[in-house]
Amino acid sequence: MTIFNSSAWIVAPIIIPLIGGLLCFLWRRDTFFIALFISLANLLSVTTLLRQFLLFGPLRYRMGGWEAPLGIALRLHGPALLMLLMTAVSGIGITLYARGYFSFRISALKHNNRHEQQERFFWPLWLMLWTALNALFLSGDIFNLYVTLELVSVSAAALAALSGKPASQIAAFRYLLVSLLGSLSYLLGVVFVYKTYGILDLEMLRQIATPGPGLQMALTLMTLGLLLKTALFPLHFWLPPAHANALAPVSAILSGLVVKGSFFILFTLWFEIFASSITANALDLIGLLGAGAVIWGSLQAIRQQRLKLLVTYSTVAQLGYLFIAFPLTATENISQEVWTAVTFMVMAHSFAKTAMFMAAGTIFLQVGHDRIRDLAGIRKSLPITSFAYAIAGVNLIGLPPSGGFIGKWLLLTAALTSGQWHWSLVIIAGSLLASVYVFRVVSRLFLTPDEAIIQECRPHSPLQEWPALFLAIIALLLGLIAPYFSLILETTEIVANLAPGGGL
Amino acid sequence: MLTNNLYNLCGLLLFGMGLFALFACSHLLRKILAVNIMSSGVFLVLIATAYRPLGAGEIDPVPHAMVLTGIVVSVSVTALALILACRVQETSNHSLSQSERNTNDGDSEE
Amino acid sequence: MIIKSRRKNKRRPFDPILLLVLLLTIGLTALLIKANYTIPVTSFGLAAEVARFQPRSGVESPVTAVLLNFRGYDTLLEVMILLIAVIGVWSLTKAPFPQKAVKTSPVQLAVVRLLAPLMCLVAAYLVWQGSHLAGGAFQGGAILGGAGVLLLVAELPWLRTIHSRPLRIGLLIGPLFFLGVALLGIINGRELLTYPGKWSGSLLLLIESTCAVSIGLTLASLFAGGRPADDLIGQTKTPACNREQKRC
Amino acid sequence: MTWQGWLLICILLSSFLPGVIIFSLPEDKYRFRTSLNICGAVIKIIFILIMNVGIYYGHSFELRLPLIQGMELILNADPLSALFTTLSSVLWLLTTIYAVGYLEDSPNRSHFFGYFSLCVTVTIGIALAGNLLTFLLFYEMLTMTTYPLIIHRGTPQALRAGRNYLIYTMSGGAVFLFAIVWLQSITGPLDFSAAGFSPRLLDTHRTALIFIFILLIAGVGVKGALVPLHGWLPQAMVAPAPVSALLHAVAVVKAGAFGIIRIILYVYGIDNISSLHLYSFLIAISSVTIIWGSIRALQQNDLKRLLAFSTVSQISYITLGMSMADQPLAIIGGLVHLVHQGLMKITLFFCAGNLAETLGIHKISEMKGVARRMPLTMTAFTIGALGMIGIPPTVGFVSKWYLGLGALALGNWWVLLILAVSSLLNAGYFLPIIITAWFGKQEAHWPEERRFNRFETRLMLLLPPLFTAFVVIAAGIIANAEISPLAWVKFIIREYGL
Repeated sequence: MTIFNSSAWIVAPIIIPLIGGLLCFLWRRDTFFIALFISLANLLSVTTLLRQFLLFGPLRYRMGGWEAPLGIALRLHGPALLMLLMTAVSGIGITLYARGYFSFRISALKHNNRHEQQERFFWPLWLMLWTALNALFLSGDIFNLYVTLELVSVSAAALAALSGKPASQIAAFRYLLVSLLGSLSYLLGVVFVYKTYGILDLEMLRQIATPGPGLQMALTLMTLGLLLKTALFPLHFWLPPAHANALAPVSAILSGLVVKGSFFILFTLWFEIFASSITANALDLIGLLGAGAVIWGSLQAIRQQRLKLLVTYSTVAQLGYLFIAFPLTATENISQEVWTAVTFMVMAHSFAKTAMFMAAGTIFLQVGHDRIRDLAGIRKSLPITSFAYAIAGVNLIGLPPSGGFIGKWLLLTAALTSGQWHWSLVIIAGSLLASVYVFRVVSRLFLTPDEAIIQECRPHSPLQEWPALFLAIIALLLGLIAPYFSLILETTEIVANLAPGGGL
Repeated sequence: MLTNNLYNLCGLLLFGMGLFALFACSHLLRKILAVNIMSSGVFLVLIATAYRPLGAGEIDPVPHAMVLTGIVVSVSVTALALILACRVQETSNHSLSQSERNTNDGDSEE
Repeated sequence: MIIKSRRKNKRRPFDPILLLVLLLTIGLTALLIKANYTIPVTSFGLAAEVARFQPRSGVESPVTAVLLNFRGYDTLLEVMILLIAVIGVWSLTKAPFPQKAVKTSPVQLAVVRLLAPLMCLVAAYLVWQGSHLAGGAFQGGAILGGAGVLLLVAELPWLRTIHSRPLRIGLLIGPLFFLGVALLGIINGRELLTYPGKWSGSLLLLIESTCAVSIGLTLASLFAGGRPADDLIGQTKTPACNREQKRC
Repeated sequence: MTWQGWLLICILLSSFLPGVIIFSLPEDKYRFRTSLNICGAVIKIIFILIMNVGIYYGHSFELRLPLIQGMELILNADPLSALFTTLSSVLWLLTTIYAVGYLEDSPNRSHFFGYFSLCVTVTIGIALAGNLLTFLLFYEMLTMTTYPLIIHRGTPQALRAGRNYLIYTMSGGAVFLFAIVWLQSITGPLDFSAAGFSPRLLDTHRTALIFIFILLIAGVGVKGALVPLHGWLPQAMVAPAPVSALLHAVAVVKAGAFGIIRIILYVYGIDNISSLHLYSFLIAISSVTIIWGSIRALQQNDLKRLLAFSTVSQISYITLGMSMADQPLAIIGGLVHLVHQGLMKITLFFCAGNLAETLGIHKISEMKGVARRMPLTMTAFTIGALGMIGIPPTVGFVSKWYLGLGALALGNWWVLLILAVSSLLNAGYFLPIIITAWFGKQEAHWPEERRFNRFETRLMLLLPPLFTAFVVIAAGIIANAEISPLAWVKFIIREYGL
C-alpha cells in the first residue's frame, strides 16, 4: 500500500476538483458524471489523508519543493482535516442533489434553455469553488490564504448570480463587493504582517509573532475582513439576500460551506498563529457580537414569512454561536474543548444547513412558492424532504445526539466552568429561539389539515430528496462518532515522518 | 526612506478614500471604482515593502509577485462585477441603493 | 457598458450617516497611517532567500522566479481565478459576442490593422523577456488582451466570430499546461510544481507562453462581456435573447 | 460487548425498528402494520422479562459509549429501570391493541403508529439511562416524538395544544440542560448512583447546588406536570385517547416523575438532599400540586380534562413519596405509585376513549345512565376511579397506605392531612361520575352512537381496559406476594441500600 503513503495525497483534494472544474468547462457533456466521479475521488483522497493523519500525525507539504519562508507550505492539522471531510461529504450530497434539482427544472418547467444553461455553468463553478475551499483549508501561507479567499469569493459570487433573477444579481453584486472589501482588508493586514516579520508562512509566524502595534493593526484588519466575509452581526447585511435568492443547491453551498472558509481562517489566526497577541477585551467584543448575532438572527428568522429567508437568517444566528466560543477560550485548561466545540458546531451546521436548503429547494420546486403560511401538509407529498427538514432543524436547535448538541454542551461546560455564565444564558436562549423558528415550519409541514390543500406531487427523482435526508442524518449522528473527532483534534504532534516525495 | 513613506501614505490614503466612496456612492459603477481604488492603495503599500534604501541590500521580489497576483485577482473581480452591474441595470433598472427587496424567487419559474 | 443611475443625483444638504462614514473612514485611515509608522521594521523580507535560491529556479529574473517557481502555487490559483471570472461572465450573459460592431472609422480600422500584429509581437517579446528582466505571462497576456480589445472594437471579425470550442480550448490551454507541468513533479516522485532541474527554464517559458495566450484571450472575452454565439442554448427560442440580439 | 449489553440494545430496537418500518409502509397495509406492532411489543416484553430476571439474580446490565472528554452515553438497567420498563412495555402492548381498534378507518395511521413506537423506544431509553446526559438525550427525543402525536388531528386546537406543549417542554429541556451542565461543572461526570455526589462539595458549593436542584426539578417537572408547570397537560387532551393514555400513563408524565426520582435518589442522594434542607421544598410543591390538581379537577365538566387534572394531582404522590425520602416506607409508597397510577389512569383513559368513540360522550353531564348501555366499560372505569380514591383492595390503597405509613413514621402530620384531603377531593370528583353513570337516568339520545354487534363496543377497545382494571384489583390483593409491583419496589429499596 505504498501508494497510499505518498505525501502527494495532500494536494489531491485541490487538484482533483480543479481538473474536474476545467474538464466540465471544456467538455460540457456528462458534466454530472464528471462531478460525481470527482466527488468520489475527492472522498477517496480525503480518506487517504485521514489514514495518513492517524498514522503520521499532522502533515506538511512543501509546494514545488521549496522550504517555508521562500516557498508555500500546505499543512494538514486536525481541524483542517475535519473541514476537508465535511466538505467532501457535503459536497457529494450537493452534487447529487444538484443533479436532481436541475434535471427536475429542465424536464418539468418552462424555459428549459435557461435551466440547461444554469446547469452547464453550475458544475464548473461548483467544482472550482470546491477546489478553492479545499485549498483554503490546507493552506499554510498567509498570502496564499488571500488567493484562496478570492478564489472562493469569485466562484461563490458567480454561483450566487446564477439564477439570473434581478434580485439574485443585485445580491450577488453586493456579495462580490463585500467579499472583495473583506479580502482587501485581509490583504492589507497581510501587508502589515509582511512589513513586520518579512515572512508569510503560518508556522514560522506562529513561532516568531510577538504582540506589537504592527501585529495588532494587521490582526485588526484581517479580522475585520474575515468577519465581514463570515457575516458576523452586524456585518451580516449582505448574507440574507445573497443566500436566499440563489438557486437551492447554491444556497446550500453558500450557507453550508463558504462561510465556514473565512471563519476557519479567522479561528486559525486567532487561536493558533497569533494566539499570544489576543487580548481578553477583543475576545469579549467578538463574543458580544456573536451573542448579538444569535439573538438578532433568531428573531429575524422567527419573523420571516418565506422559508428560504428563514433558513438564511438562521445561518446568521448559528454563525453567532461560533463567535460566542471566542471568549470561552480565554481560560487555558479548557481551550481544547472549545476547539472541539467549534469544530462540531461548524460541521453540524454545515450538514444541517445544507440539508435544510436542499429541502427548502425541493419544497419550493414542488409547491411553486415557499410562503410558510401555505405549506401545510407537505409531508404528505414530500415525506422524505419533510423529515430531512425536521432532522436538520433538530440539529440547529441542538438537541442530542446531534453534533450541534455536542458543541453547545461543550460551550456551556466551558462557560460555566470558567465562571462566564452570562454566555451560557445566550446559548440557552439561542436554542429556545431556534426551536421557535424550526417548529414554526415543521409543525406546518407535518400538519394533516382537513381540507385537502395538498398539491399534486410532480414526479421527481429520488436525487432531489435523499441527499438532504442523508446529510441531515449524518448531522444528527455526528455526536455519536465524537470520539473519533476528538482523537483527530487532539493529534497535534507529528507521530512519524511521511516519506518525502511519493511512491508513485 | 522618503520614497517609501510617500508610497505608504498615498496607499493608505487611497485605501481610506476608496472605503469612503464605497459606502458613500450609491452608483454601482462608482462602487466598483471605489473598490479598485482601495485595491490600488493596498498594492501601493505592498509594493513599498519591497523598497530598500540604496546599498541596504537587494530589492525584495516577493512583494512584486504578490502585487502581480493581486492585480490579476482585482481584474477578474472587476470584470465579474461589471458584468453583474450591467445585468442588474438591464433587467431591473435598479441601482444598488434602492434594491432592498428581499424577494425570494431564486427557484421560481419566471 | 455605460450605466446611468435612474435617479438623478440630487445633492442632499446634509446626511448624518454619510458624515459618520466619513469620520469613521478618516479615523481608520489615520489609525492605519499611525500604525504604519510605528511598525518596527525588523526584517528585510525574503530578498536574501530569493537571491540564494534563484540560480536553481531556472530563470534569471527574480520576480519571475518567485512568481512561477517559488510561489508558483499562488500563480496557479490566480490563473484559475481569471478562468472563473470568464465562466462567471459567460454564465451571466445571454447575449453572444457583439455580432455587428459599431461603425468604425477608416482611421481607426487602419490603426487597428497596424497595431494588432505589433502588439502580438510586443507580447511575445515581453513573455520571452520575462525570464531575465521585468515581463512575463501576465504582462504579455495583458498586451495580447489589449490587441483583442482592439479587434473587438474594430470591425475585424477574428474574435467576434470565434466558435465556442476553440475559444474554450484557447482559454484553457494555459491553465491546463501549467497544471500538467505542475503534476509532472508528482509523477517524478517529488512535490507538486517541482520542475525537472535542467528543463525548468524552457518549461517555465512554455508555461509563460501558453498562459499569456490564455490570459490574452481571457481579458479580451471579459471585455467582450458575452460569449460566442454558438455557446448559447437554443438562442432563437428565447424571446429575451432575441431582443438582446436586436439590440446588439 | 456482553450479552447484557446486546440485550439492552435489543430492548430498544424491538420498538425502534417496527417504528421505522411502519413509517415506510403505505397506509393500507393494515394487517402487516398491526402484527408488526404487536410482535414488537411482545418481543420487547419478553426481552424485558429476561432482563428483570437477570437483574434479580444480580447480573449487571450496562453499556457505555464515551463521546468526548466528560461526555459519555450510558445505558444501565437497575431495579428501578426494570420497574419503569416493565410498566411501559406492558402498557404499550395494551395501548397498541387499543389504538388499533380506536383508529380503525382514520387517516395517517402509519404516521401515528410510527411515532407511537418511537415514543416508547425513547421512554425505555429514559428508563435505561445511566447518567444525566443519556437521560437528557432521551428526554429531549421524547418531546420530538410526542409532539407529532399531539398535533395528530391537525385541528387548530390540536396545533395550539402542540405549540404550548413545545413551549413548556422545550423551555423545560433548556433549563434541564443548563442545570445538568452546571452540576457537572461542579461535580465532574456523574453516573446515577445510590450515594449521589460527594458530600464534600456541599461545603463549597452549597448555594449553587440548591439552585441546580431547583432547576433540575423544574426541568423534569414540566413533563412531570408539577404545578405551576402543568399547563400543557390539560390542553394536550385534544389528542386521540391512545395518545392521552400514552402521555399520562406510559411515557411523558411518567418520564417526568421518573426523572424526579432519579434526581433525588440517584443524582443528589438522600443524605445530600437532607443536608441541603430540600425536603420541605419538595413537600411544599408536591402538596400544592396534589391539592391544586384535585381542586381544578372538581371544576371540570369535560371528562378528559378532569382526568388530566387528576393526573396532575396523582402523579405528585410520587414526588410526595420522594420528598420524605429519609423514610423507606414513603419511598416505597412513591415508587409503587409510579406503577399503580399508570395502571389506574390508563384504565380511566381507555374507558373515556370508549365513551367518546362509541357514544360520542365527552362531557360528564352527558353520562347519565351510561352504565346501562356500556356496563363493562363503566365497571372498569369504576374500578379505576375507586383506585384513584384509594379504596381497598385496589392498588391505589396500597400506595396511599405506604405513603401514610411513611408520614406517620416521620411524624409528619401535615402530609397525612394532605393525603386525607386529597382522597376526599378525589372522591368528590369521581363519585358523582360513578353515581351518574350507574344510577342516573338517560335523558336524551347519546350524542353520536355507533352500534357494534356482539359487544357494547369494539372488542379491541374493550379488552384493554378490562384487563387493566383486573390488574388494578389483582395487584392490590396480591400486593404482598413475590411477583407484585410492591415486592419489586421493596427489592429496589433493598438494592438501594435502605
